[in-house]
Amino acid sequence: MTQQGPNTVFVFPAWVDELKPFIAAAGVGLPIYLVALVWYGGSPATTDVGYAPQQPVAYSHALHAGELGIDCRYCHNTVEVAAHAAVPPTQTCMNCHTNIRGTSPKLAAVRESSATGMPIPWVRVHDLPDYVYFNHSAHVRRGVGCVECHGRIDAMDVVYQAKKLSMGWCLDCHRNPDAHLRPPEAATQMDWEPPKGVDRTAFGKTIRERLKLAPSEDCSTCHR
Amino acid sequence: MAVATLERPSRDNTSSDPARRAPLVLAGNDYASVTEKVCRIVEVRKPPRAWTLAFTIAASFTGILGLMVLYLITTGVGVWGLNKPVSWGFDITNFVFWVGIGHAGTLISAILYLFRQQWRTGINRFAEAMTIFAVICALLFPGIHVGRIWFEYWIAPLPNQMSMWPNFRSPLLWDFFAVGTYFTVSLVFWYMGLIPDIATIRDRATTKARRIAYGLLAMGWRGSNRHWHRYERAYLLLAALATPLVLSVHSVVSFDFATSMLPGWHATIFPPYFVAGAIFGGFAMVLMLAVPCRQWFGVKDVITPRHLENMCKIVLATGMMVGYAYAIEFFIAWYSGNPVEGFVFINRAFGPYAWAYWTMVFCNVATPQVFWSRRARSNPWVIFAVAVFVNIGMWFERFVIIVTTLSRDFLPSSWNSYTPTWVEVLTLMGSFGLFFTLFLLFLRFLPMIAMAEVKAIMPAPHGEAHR
Amino acid sequence: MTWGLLAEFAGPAELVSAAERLRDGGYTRWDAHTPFPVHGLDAAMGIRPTRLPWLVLGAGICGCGGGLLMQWWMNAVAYPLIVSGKPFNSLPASIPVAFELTILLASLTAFGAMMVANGLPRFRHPLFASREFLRATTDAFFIAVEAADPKFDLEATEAALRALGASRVVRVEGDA
Amino acid sequence: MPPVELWRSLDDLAGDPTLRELVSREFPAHADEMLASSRRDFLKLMGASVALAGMTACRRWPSELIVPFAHRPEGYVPGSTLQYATSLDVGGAATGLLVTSYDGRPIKIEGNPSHPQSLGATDPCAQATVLQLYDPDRSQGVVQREGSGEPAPRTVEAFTTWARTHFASLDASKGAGLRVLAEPSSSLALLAIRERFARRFPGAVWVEWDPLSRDAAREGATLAFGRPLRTHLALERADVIAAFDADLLFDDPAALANARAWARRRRAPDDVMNRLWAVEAGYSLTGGSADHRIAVPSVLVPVVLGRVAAVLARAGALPGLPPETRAALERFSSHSFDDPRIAALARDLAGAPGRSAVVVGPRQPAAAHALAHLLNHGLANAGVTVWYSEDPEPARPSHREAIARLAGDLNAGVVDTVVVLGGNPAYDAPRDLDLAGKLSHVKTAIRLGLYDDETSEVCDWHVPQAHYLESWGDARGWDGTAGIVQPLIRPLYDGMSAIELIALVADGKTTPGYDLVRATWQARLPSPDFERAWRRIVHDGVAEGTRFVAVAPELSPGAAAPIAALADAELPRAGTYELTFSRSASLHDGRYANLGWLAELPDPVTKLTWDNAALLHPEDAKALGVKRNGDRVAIEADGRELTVPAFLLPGQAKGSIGLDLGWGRRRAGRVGDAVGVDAYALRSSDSLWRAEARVARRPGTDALASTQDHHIVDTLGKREQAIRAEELVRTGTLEEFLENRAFARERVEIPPDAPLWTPHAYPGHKWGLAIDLTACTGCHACTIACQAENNIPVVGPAEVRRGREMHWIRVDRYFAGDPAAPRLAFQPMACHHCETAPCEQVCPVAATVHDHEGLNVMVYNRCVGTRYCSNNCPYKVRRFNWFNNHKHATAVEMMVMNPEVTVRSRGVMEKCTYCLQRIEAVKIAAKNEARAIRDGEIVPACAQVCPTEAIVFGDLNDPESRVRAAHDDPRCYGVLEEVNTKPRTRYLARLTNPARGEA
Repeated sequence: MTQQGPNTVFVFPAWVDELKPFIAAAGVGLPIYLVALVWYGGSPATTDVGYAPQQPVAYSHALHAGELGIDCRYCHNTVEVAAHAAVPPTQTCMNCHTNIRGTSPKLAAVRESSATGMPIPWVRVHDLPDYVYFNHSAHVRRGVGCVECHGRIDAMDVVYQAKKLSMGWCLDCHRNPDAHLRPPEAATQMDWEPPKGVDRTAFGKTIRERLKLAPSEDCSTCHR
Repeated sequence: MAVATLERPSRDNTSSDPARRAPLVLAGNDYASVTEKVCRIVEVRKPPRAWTLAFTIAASFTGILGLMVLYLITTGVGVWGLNKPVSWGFDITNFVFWVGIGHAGTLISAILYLFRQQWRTGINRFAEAMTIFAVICALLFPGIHVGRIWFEYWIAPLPNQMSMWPNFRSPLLWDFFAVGTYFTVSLVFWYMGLIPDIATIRDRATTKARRIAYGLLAMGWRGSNRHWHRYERAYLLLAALATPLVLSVHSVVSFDFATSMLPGWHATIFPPYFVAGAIFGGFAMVLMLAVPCRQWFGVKDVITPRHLENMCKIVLATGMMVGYAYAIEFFIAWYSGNPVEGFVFINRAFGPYAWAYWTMVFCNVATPQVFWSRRARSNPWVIFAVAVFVNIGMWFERFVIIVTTLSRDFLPSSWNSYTPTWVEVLTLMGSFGLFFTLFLLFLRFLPMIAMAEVKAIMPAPHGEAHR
Repeated sequence: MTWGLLAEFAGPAELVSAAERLRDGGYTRWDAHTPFPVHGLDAAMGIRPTRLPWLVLGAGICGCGGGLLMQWWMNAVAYPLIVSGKPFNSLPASIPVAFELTILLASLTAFGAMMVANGLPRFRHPLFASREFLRATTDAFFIAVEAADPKFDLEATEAALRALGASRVVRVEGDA
Repeated sequence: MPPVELWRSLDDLAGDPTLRELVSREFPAHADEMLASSRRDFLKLMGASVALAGMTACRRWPSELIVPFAHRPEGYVPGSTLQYATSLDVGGAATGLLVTSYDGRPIKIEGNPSHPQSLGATDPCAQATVLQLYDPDRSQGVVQREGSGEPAPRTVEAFTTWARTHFASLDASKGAGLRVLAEPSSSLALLAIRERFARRFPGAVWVEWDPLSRDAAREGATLAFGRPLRTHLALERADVIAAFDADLLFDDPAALANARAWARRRRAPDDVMNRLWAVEAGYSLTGGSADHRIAVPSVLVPVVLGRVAAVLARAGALPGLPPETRAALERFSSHSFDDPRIAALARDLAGAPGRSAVVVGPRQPAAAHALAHLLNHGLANAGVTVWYSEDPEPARPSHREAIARLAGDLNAGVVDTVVVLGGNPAYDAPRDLDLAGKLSHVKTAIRLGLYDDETSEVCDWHVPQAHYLESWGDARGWDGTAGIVQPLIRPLYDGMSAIELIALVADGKTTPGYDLVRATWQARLPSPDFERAWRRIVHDGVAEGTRFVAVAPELSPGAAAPIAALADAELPRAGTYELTFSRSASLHDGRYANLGWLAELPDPVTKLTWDNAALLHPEDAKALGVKRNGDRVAIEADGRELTVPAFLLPGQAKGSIGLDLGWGRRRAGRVGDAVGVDAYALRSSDSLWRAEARVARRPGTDALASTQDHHIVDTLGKREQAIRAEELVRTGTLEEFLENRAFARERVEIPPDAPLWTPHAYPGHKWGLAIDLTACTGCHACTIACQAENNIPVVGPAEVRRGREMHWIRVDRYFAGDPAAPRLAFQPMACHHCETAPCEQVCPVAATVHDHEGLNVMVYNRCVGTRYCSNNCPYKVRRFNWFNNHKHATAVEMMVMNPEVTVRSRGVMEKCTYCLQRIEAVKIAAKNEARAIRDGEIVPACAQVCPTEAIVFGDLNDPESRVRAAHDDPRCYGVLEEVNTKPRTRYLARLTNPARGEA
């Protein structure tokens, strides 16, 4: 019987085959991981929500809108007639603050602005892409409350972005508006609730029918 | 040895005598010698000087391609000569041209396989490789010709924050799926065929590095017959699937034009016409590559005159089909009674781009006619020349279809002419550079002939073969 | 430890006849190794036809159905947009993509299933250790009988193989 | 809220040095959210979303500032637009305008509907002046050039102090050596100040110069009536209009009013439709719209007129003709030139006494005008279709004399100080006078100008002129209607208006323009409630009852001799050609040379952009060896030679060569320098409009940037063009129409088509547009309006040559009919919003789709730029951004951008949106007020400015809407309907009204 000759041939070590299951797992898992990464990493929920820049004046909505209960429209007075909900002129602050806390160091910047006419450079928080045309009046007048897009501003000391404000997010509401509608007159009321025992969606439905609302999914609604 | 008795001493196996099967491997080669011949190409330390020279040139053109693409992406599509009516020019012309080239490989491996055409074995491997590389070049152009490359991924149906989806009515989307599928399937098909041959190279390997590299690629192939059994069945299935695929790809590409509404594009004849053209151009390219390769790498016994002749016959046949299509297009235009359609074709033949049209007709219809002569079919130089002409002609065919139609469509007020810029010209040349770079690398590092398959059709060393 | 015996035969014909007799001899854990598929060998070894085609068919159907569903959902359900005044869901427009997906899934399955069923990739195998075996991918025709075969007996099996016309029989060490 | 108040509060605000400093870094204007948000608003570049793809920062785009007013003006709503009325005075005739202002930035100019000289319409130039406001090349400070001519910057204060002392020094001589060289102005305030000026400097001479002078008409009136009456037209009363070298629909101080009146009489074809005859050398837009056009060299136009008069006289259609005049007319009948159509024209005029109008253009000699007056009187048109008013400045010498005299005085050295108010005399004065040279030698020359241009270069002082959108003033229309010029923005640069400068000279102290104008009007308006009246005028832009009063003059016999002299007119001698100059349709007299919008606006007839050319009759071209457009020819006139690219123009009179003025500027600015050739170089004071020229082919060919027929069209293509022109612009005579009202629809066979599926319904609104080709004169006002409204970029000559112009509205021009006397046909082409839009199905990413009101929307931010849609668009109305067209735009230039429209980035497709932003604005407003949208409430930019109301937009579902009516009109047809695109834009066939048997 001939013996097997001396072996000089290179053979892969055993662990190479051991690796196979892991490689297979990676092959399946990696794409899934990448998709998840882009999906959540790229989502405005990750990139934008919670954006709370430092403002030149430590203005607290929690105090003014919350505790003092000043209506949104006192300062953002164009919200019902224009696309922009204008940021108020320094003037507006001074209406009260000439008397109240007239000397508070916190308000130095405000007083200076009103004296010199130099504007206060506020930092924009809710910042849509430039090719998106959002019209405040069109929403507020149709019974979409401020809170729907801005969250409980009246509870924010420093304003932050509360919602995704992504296209998909807008479409969700345009497709099923009922759960987000309220009587237009209650638009600025942060803690508005439907009447006791009435389901929010059902109530919104009545609003939609009363105001003959048909939110559009057309591209032309927001992009021009 | 027994093989010798089966064969006439001459190197000519182009006899068409039905009484006896002409051998497809010449000069008394046996399994070992075929293996030796093919593997030597991959194993020799220094490649032939011709290879080195060719590779240097090709690689530098690939570099130019890279620069052109960079310039394009940083500056804008405006660096090309495109304009208002003519929004597609060289870009899509090159795309269709390369996709067309990419048809021969899979056609040979799939359709000829189903038809049990044994002569395919000599050429299918590098024809398939050519297919892969041609499709890579093709995919390049739709990739770079769009205005905002950074958003091209929107064409893929991926979930996104905009809740937007692609528009599946668009022929471009069909293209995306068709060419993408074609590339994947061709790649799988090609690699599957390579496995046993890579195993051969692995087992001949003299260095550890080669043994590891080819070992990994061969995936541990042992030539086990239980494996061969499933392997062959899978190969047959792939061939069966690839056959309709090959026919579909260029049909779908032709939809880009056929489903549009432009005179000269909007024609139901396009799918068959494009497929015929693709096979035509594809085989021409195979010939163009085969003639010098068998010369440089000494595989004349495997890629025999018979192989060349068969391909010449196919080129002749498909060339006639293309010629028929050219003619029938005019008939349709006239018969449809659509004046705009009519004008487009008269304009093609006698308008500002007549020169391109007649170049196309000469190269695609006239030149292949020489293949009626047996002497032309058996003269490598004639074959090579015709192949080059056909490739030029097929490029011009796409140019004529795209540019003449766009430059003069419905409203005379927006008629305009199109002249490419140097960027476009260099990009086209660069795409050839890329193609040949890849092809030459393939020749150097992978077996250019499907050894296992060739052996399978060789007469067995003892007694009669099993078939 | 011995993995099995490796017997070389002169050519395809010899291999086939040897295989037939080995099969009739009742051996089960053995295999033939050839540089190219030798026709008639499957029958000679008594290999049952693979069920691969059915898998591929299934995959194809999934590709087609999935493709149609995807297009219908994306263009007619998720975000219906008026395009060229056409219906939101139009079958003719869906055909090309559905077709391509059919081919794609079927092809990938054909290849993938083949590899898996063959237990490939497998980089370490006792046979790779044998130098004779290197020619199995070039021009040699082998039959390998595993020690694990119930009927396996070193001397008897070796003798049997020689009797079948093996030009040479070697022992292969290692464990699978 | 009275605009005055607003403006002044803005003014005060911007007056604040700190804010100005802060703001001027980016924008020298001032508004809510000025710094960051406005920039964001009008830099709506999708580059922003590139960052999104890159995922570079954790924020998707850099954080932005909101900079609100410290003190917001009363009732001012940030981010909304306001319209203010003002007037634009060009060549002494004003157009009433409405200027849209966004956050304190004027962004759009439209016509003032309540102004009789606008009626809501505007011409392209007026609209483009908003671009001029933001032109970074405008001079930005006072410059003094000492002897060496080296410019040295000076402050306004420095200048005023110097001026005070300098003019004080002239008091001694009573200003004997003082000359003011001014462009024509209709300002009442200026007149008032001039009185003060004359009182202070009785010896000074006020010289008025207008390169496009219409003084021939004045002189003609003097011949006919003994005094320089101004002639006005009332075309709404005219059935037959004969225009002799008169472009009364486009190049006329009252063009907008004329066009409106003319078009209204062609609207309802069931009544009598008016008939327009044009006798001219080159193709004018009036000639293009004419029912009959007789192309004769300019020199023979009076002969044609004379022959017509002669025929009429013989026929006794001109009662009460003095014998010597009759004799004079007889001389014409013996003239060698004749044309069968002359008799027909005479017949036509004779058939419509009191309902016809004979009009002669400013390029014709005074006698020709006198002859026209003669005819209008004889035909009893005077006081009906033609009326006269006293000239506001009867004593003024003609421009030609005035400038010549000034040149003489400068030669004689009797002048020591020249004040140049606006204009650009060094560039556009007759070259034989060499005004540039003479100005450079005068002791003191002060120049007030928008630009530091050719004239400023030779003056000692250059004072930046305040743009009319930055300054107070007033102006009167051709018919006398006065309006206030009010600023919409504080001067971007230290600027002074003409009245402010002259006030400084006359009074020796600076007075704000506002006070000057207010003072002038205080004198005219009732004293008690002046304030209300004043505000009303400022608000409306029109002062009631300021229209000139019509006078009924008697013919004076003196005209006979000069009229007789006309009959001696002869064709240019063999070997020479007649060279006629004309106003550039886009650059006017050259003042707009630096405005990209206008430089790139195609000439209506030649479709040339960025260039002027010598227009040749094809046979003349052949004789000269000119083979194709762009071949260079040398034109030699009055001893000066100019090399010009030639352009073969069908319909050009044989033997006559046309050349546009206003090009070839040397110091226009970065845009306008060295664009085209300077035709003024060939112009002499005795040949302002017509010169005898020798022409010769020169080697070389220029690549002309044309937006049509880009490449040389071969004979094959030419034949096809002619065939298709008939199908695209469907034209028929009134007779044909009355026989078969649906003739247009039957021109092209539309194959029956049964839809394979149920078409989408459009239950809500269903927007549509209709264009009446009978009314369209091809003036291109719509193209510019669209460009201004939709932030359409200018791409420059090189790109236009490539065929990459971006205009969303293309006015297609076809020559139809007999090649010898071709008919000109115009067709505005923009996106048709096809219901089965071919562009949509081919877009892989659904970037262009339909909305539920039937708009074909193009979503720029979704577009990846495959350009497939453009390929598949049968109308080829889609435009692709081949490059980033705003890369080099400065922040100031970007201020003209409309914040309601996305500025497109590189690599995306764009096209007409039916002014979607306007639709949405009205929809939201209506919904807020819980009311329905009224028909005509939504007006796209193109429809808004159209002088002839040819474009109508509205809701096709509204049975009452005008657009519905238009689409139901039997004349209505869709272009390329046969390919089943179901276009929402449809055309009303073009009707002509040729004289019976003369068609």
